Parts: sequence; C-alpha cells; structure tokens
Amino acid sequence: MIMEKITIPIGPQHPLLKEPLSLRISVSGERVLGGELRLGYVHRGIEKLAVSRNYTQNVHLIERICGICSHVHTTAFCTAVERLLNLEVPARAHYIRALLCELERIHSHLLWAGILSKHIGLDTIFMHTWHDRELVLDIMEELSGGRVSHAVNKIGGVRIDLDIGHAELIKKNISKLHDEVEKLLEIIMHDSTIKARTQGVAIITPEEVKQYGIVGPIARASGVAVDFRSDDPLPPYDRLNFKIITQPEGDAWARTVVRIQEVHESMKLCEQILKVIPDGPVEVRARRSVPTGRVIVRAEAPRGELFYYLRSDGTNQPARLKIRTPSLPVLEILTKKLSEIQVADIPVVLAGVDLCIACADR
Amino acid sequence: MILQTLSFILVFPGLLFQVMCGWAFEWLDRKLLARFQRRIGPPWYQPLADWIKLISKEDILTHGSNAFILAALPIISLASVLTAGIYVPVAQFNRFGFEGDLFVILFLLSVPTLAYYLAGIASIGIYSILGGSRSLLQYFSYEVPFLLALSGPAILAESWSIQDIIASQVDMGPFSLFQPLGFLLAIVGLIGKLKRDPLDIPSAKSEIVAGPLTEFSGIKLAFWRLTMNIQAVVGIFLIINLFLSWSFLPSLIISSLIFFVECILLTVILSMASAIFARLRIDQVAGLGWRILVPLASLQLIAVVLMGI
Amino acid sequence: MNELTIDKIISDINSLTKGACQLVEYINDELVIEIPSSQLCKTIEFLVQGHESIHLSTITIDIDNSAPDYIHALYHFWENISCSLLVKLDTKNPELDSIISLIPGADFYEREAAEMYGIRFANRESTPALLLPDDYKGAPPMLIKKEK
Amino acid sequence: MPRFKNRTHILSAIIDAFIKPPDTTTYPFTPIELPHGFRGTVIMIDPEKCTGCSICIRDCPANALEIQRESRERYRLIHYPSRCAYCGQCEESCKNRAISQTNQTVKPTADPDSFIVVFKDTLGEDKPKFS
Repeated sequence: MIMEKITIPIGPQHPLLKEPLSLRISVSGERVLGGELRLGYVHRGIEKLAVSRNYTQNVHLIERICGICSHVHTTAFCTAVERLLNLEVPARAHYIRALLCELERIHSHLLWAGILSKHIGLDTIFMHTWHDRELVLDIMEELSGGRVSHAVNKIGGVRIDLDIGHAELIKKNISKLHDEVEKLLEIIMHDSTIKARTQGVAIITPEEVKQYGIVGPIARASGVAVDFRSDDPLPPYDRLNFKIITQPEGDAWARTVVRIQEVHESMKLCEQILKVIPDGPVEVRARRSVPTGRVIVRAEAPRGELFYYLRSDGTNQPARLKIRTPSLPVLEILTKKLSEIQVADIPVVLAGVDLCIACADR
Repeated sequence: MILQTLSFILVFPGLLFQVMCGWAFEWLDRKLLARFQRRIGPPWYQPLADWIKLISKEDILTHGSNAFILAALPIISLASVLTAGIYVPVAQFNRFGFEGDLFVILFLLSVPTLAYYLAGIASIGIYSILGGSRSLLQYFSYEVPFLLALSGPAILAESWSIQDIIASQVDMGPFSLFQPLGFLLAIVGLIGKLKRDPLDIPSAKSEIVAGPLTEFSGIKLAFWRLTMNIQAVVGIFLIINLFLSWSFLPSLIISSLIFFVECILLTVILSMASAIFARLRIDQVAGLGWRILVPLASLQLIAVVLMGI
Repeated sequence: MNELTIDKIISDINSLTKGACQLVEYINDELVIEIPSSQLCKTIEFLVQGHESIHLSTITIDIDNSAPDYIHALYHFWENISCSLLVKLDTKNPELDSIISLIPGADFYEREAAEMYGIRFANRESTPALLLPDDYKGAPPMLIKKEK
Repeated sequence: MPRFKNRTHILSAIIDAFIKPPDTTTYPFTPIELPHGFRGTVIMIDPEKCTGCSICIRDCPANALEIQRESRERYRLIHYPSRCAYCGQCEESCKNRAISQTNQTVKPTADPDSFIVVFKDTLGEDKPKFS
C-alpha cells in the first residue's frame, strides 16, 4: 500500500493509555516505522520532595508514587530506613509485609492481564480478570482499610495485625481465585486469537535484557531468571519456597504466560505465609532521627527490581533518596521495539510490557 | 393509497419499525455482552437515552473539513439502510419485493461502508484517515465471501427475488440445512459489514481511537450510530430470510414469532462472537478473507450448483 | 561464568585501574568502590564484558552537603551481589563520560542526571530532557536550595 | 493465520458468567457498608484527651492539620478534610489516642477551601479561624 509517512500521536491522552505518556509514532500505511517517547507528564518530583519531609511523612509520600505497587515501595523504603537504624523488625511484621506484597503482585498482574485483553479487543477477559482482582482488593480493604493505598508500613514494622477473621477471608478469597486463575490460564494458554495477536510480537532477547537492565516478568519471559525475591531476598522471602517462572520465547505471549503463572505462584505464597506466620509483636519503636549512612535496598515489585538508595545525614529527614522503578528500563527499550511492526501491534507492545508511568516519572 | 404507502415507509416496515428494531438490537446486544462479562448491563431505554443525549450534544467540526460532506454522509448512509430495510421482508410481510431486490439490498447495505470510508477521509484527522483506509481494506476482505455466501440461496431458488427464495424454502425447507457453510460465512460477513468485534479493525479503540468517527460528535454521531444499528437489523433480517425460513408455518402469528425468535438467536450469536474473539489484525483479516472464507464460499457455491443440477 | 565475589572484584578493579581504586565502604554489606572518573568507562567495560548477567540498576547522583566540593555519582550494578562504582566529580565542573555505548540502557539515567543535577556527559550527542518540560529554563531542580 | 479452535474454554467462561447472577451492582443510593478498618473521616471523639503536643501536625504528610497556639493551654487544632490523604498517620502518632479514624466516608462539599473541622478550641470563638 502506498501511503506517505504520517505521525500518529499516542498520548498524552489516548484510549490506549491509562496514564499519560506521549508517543509519537510514525507510520506508513499500517507499518510502524518508529516511535518517539516523551515522559514527565506525571513527574511530581518525589525525590526532591522527600528530602524536605521527615521519615514518617515520607512513608506516605512514597506510597503515592504508584497506585498499583504502592506497598512494595513503602516496604523498600521502610527497610532502607530500618537498616540505617539497625532496627530488628519483628518477624511477624516481615511476614505481613510479604503477604501484602504478594497480594499486590496478584492484583497488579491481573490488572495487567485485563488491560492486555482489552487492548486486543477481548473485553470479556478484561471484565473477568478485573472481577477476580476485586477478590484481592476486598482482602486489601479489609486488611488495611484502603484498596490501593494501604498505609500498612511504618518504620519499625507494620500498622496492622492479622486476626483469625482476616486469615479466613484471605483463605476463602484465595481459594476462589485459584479456580478463576486456573480458568484464565487455560483460556490464555489455548486461545488462538490471543496467540495470534501476541506471539512473536516485540521479542526481547536475553542480550537486550542485559543491555537495558530489564528486570522482572519481562526479563523472566526472555529466559533470564532474575527475581529479587530470591536473588537478594528481603526477609521473609529467604524462608519461603517459591518457583521462579521463566519462559524462553521473549514475546508478548511469553510475558502473558509468565505473569499469569506468577499469580498462581503468589497465591501459593500467600497460603504459605498464612501457614508459617509466627506470633509476636508487629512493630518496634523507631527513633525519629536516622544515623548517618547510605543504604541500598532492592525489592521485587510486581514489575521487577525496585531500587532504593537512601542517604541520611543524621537528621529526621533523608539527605538523598533515589528511586529507580522497574518501568524505566522497559520504557527505554520501548521505542526500539516500536518499529517494523503493524499499527495493530502497538497496543500489544505497550500493554505487553506493563508500563507504569507514575512509577517511571516519580 | 398514498397514505398507505406512506405508512409503509414511515411506520412499518419503514422508519419507525426499523429504528425501534435498531434500538432493540443495540440493547439486546449490549445486555448480552454485559451478562457474558458478569455485568448487569444497561436498562431497556438505554439506547434511546444515549441517542437523545447524543443529539443534544454540541456538534464539532474539525478545522479544514467540509461541513456539508460530513453532514451528508451519515444522512446518506441512514437513508440507504432504511431503504434496504423496506425491501427486506419482515416475517413474510413483503410489499415492495421485485425480481432482483436482493442485489439492490446488498448494494444499499454497502453504501454505509463507503460513506464510512469517506467520512474518515473527509474529517481531517490522523485516526480518521487510518480508520478509513482500514475500513476499505476490510471491506475488500469480507464483501466477496459475503456476496458468494448470499448468492447460494439465490442459485438454489433460481431467483434473485427474496420472495421467491422464501417461497422455495417453503417447498424445500430452510436453506441453512442445505448450506450450513454458506450460513456461517454469511454471519462472518455480516460481522465484518457491521464492523463488530472481532472484525472491528476500522474502529479499534486502542489503536486509532474511534476510527473514521473520531471527529464526529453530536447529532451526526447519533445518526451514525442509528445507521449501524439499522444496518445490523437489516442484515439479520436478510440472513434469516435467505437461510432460515420455515415451510411448516400454520399461521401468521406463529411465523412472525419464529422469525423474531430467530433474529434474537442470531443476535445472541453475534454477541457471543464479539465476546469470545480478540480483534484480529488487518493482515490477519485479509488472510482470513481470501485464504479461508473465499475458498470456502466458492466450495459452497459449487456444491449448490451441483445440487441444482 | 565467573560470578562476582567481593574479593575478586576488588582485586580485578584494582589491577585494572592500576591501584587507583579504593574500597569506600560497605553500604550494609554492599560493595562500593571508588574509582577515578577517567577510569569509569574502562571499569564498566570490564564489568559488562566479563560478567554475563550483570545489569546496571541506576545511576545515582548525590551531593553531600557536609562535603560540598564533590558530587558523588554512583553506578549501581547487580549480578549476584550489589556492586556500586563511586565517582567523585568536581562541583564546579561536573562532567562524566557517557556509557551509553557500553550500556544502552543507561541513556535515561544519564538524561535524568543531566537535567536534575546539571551534569554534562561527554561522548554523547545531547541529553534531551527526560522528565522536565522541553522549555524548562530554570536551574537543575535538585540543585535549587530550599528557600526559607 | 489464526486458527479458530480451542474456543471451548472462553465459551464455557462466558456461558458460566451468563448463568450466574451479575457481579456488578446498580448505583447505591443508600450508604454502602464499609469494612471495619476502612480509613475514613478523621474525628476527635474526646477533645479532653488532646494535650496540644502537635505531634500529629509534625507527622501529617498532607499538612491537613493546623494548630493556632497562644500558649501551652490555649490553642486551636484545625483539620482540613479537603487536604487530608486519609493515611491515618495522625491516629497512629497521637500518643493520647485523641484522634481517630472512623470507617465512614467523608461528606462531599462544593467549597473545599472553607471546609474545616475544628478539633479542639480553647482559644474562644471570637478569634478568626483562618490564619
């Protein structure tokens, strides 16, 4: 088809995007020639804001970096501060943090599965997964009092405690979710239209994973078994058993499969945590001023490695806080992947890498 | 006499009936889709409410576009589907049938697609232009198998008049029994014609916003929506007439009842198809159309011709 | 493939930079090695090519107010242990060698460092704004002192 | 080329969904029941307990609390619900358990700027509320 080169703007506002991001994609007919990326539409300067607030306030500030993986952000931040304080956090608090991390992973992956299906025109799966996600959000709301901003973490422990009722609810909802995810996995593994749309699209090779520092499910879908729950585990992951799921293909379909299987693995982890969670206190008192020092914390967010660098100068405010979210390296490779594909593949590429713009912009 | 003709055109089976059926179809489709997706779905008056809301909205023109063409296109397409609706027999009520009316209906049903393409080109916008070219590409993919599938009954009945086709089905039994493949292909073609999921490539929301209709708003968009709904209704009526007319119908009431039940069933099939299929890519649609549907339709046609001999 | 071990990496980098490197500290058991900025590309090339699954987590720029003469640039790597390279830059003329030819993924981190801290990167064409608007005119945001 | 087999999983899923009652609800015109631990309206049940230590103000991440103080005893503690992030930090920080969160949602307002709640007032009504 002969057609001159035109530029389609995707974003800052577009039905494809759930968060603002500007992509200018040049196409010739149905063929995509290349893309240009512009970030910063949700840049809130959190790294700068954090140095003018005390640590207690910062926990809540950091929670608002992202609406999906808010808990793992605060977990990483609190762990960083606790390491500087040399604080022995009770084991029960660690387990509750891990439980919420896993619930968050389930809800993030289900949310993503829904968005991918919506983008390839399969609204049914979108509705079904988002319904299943409600089961997790119900647990979250019951546990922490908020569906997405949990305010569970505090420096020195957690603010909530699990009781019998919570455990019952979690077990009930997780077992319901088991059936639903089983069905979902069957559909995604076997549905030929999903396969037709996702297989072979935007293949990320292991070399590119290394070059761009890609982490999380996307790296695992390219066969690189990088998972900071086992590579550099925050407690209690060193005492939990779980499988790292990898797929060799590296395309959008492999990423789908990896994520859905991870939901499965996370549900097993939740059940495991409920079984082995020790009794005891959930928090210890923490001093407000943090001794001088630097600390690096790496945590496994739903999208991959979450990196926190914290330097304290002995006051009650951090001197420098650097946050690297897993979406940033993915965004770097995105423009490279947005060429030699069709216009119809753009949603698959964008949705397949599970972008979190709020995380990336900070 | 004139009054009677006017009532045919304006009330039944013309404007009013078509519009009502269009809204009923939209409601049923949305409701079914909602239920397949575990939602409640809209109340029965939702399509009407949406339409009223749309016509009360501000009408926005893109800079540099021709106001007259953009206003004319939805009216032309609405008029053509309404005209097609008059010629399609409804529950064996057929006042305007003539030899060759099938051709006229098929032509009139194609007009909205062409208008849709022109709308994409005329409303200056990147998404519209892309959507327009996509709708034309898709048109070439589904139209041939659709025509081939619909000519099956005509060849079997040895007439291009819908009335004759119905009459010969009364003798022989519904044609869908003789040509199930043709029936299926006709449904696929109808999905393509209506630009419904999974063949909603020209208006793929996550890719090109709303395709050619991106820049439309207000009353023009309302007319476009009405056109789509009536096009669906006329298409469903046509397929039911050509493939699913029954021979053993004792009375008019029961035959109308069966006709509408069949229409509802076809709507259910369309809704199910949009619930279980992901949207295809344009190259996949072209491949599907030319590599699978056209050979299958030709096969069906050959079988029909052999049957006729 | 040779995995990173603390002793080995120190001795390797030590021999590579001819003794110019310096073990700064463990950030809670994590390795930080200070290297002169002239040796940065060489060291990173060694790290990237000698280790199969190493990746660059990020580049952190940090200005310690108690020692304002230097800007610290930390290159955080991860293989099986965390290893950070620390480069001290002159506050008046902060310039670093770009590493995007070695690690293309460092592009965003360099752009962010450039716009937030005003650091210049040699050996790359330009550092377009990453998060700030294109028409941002003010000083690099992280250098602005809080007004009382 | 897409192959149209293995449709059964998704087909059974939609038929299953069709048979079951819908999972969405119509718009609730009555207040919905929130979980016990829902972080809702911030209230001060017993102003007697408040000692005016202002730890809540120091820890509030959204600057939703404000104190206007004349002396140790005479102060006014004000809450701005429109700024509040409902994180529950004030409840957590308050040593005397004077501030607490209920599981009720906050009533909407058309005028967020003047939407203020006075938690404790020992200054007297004659002093202006806005500083």
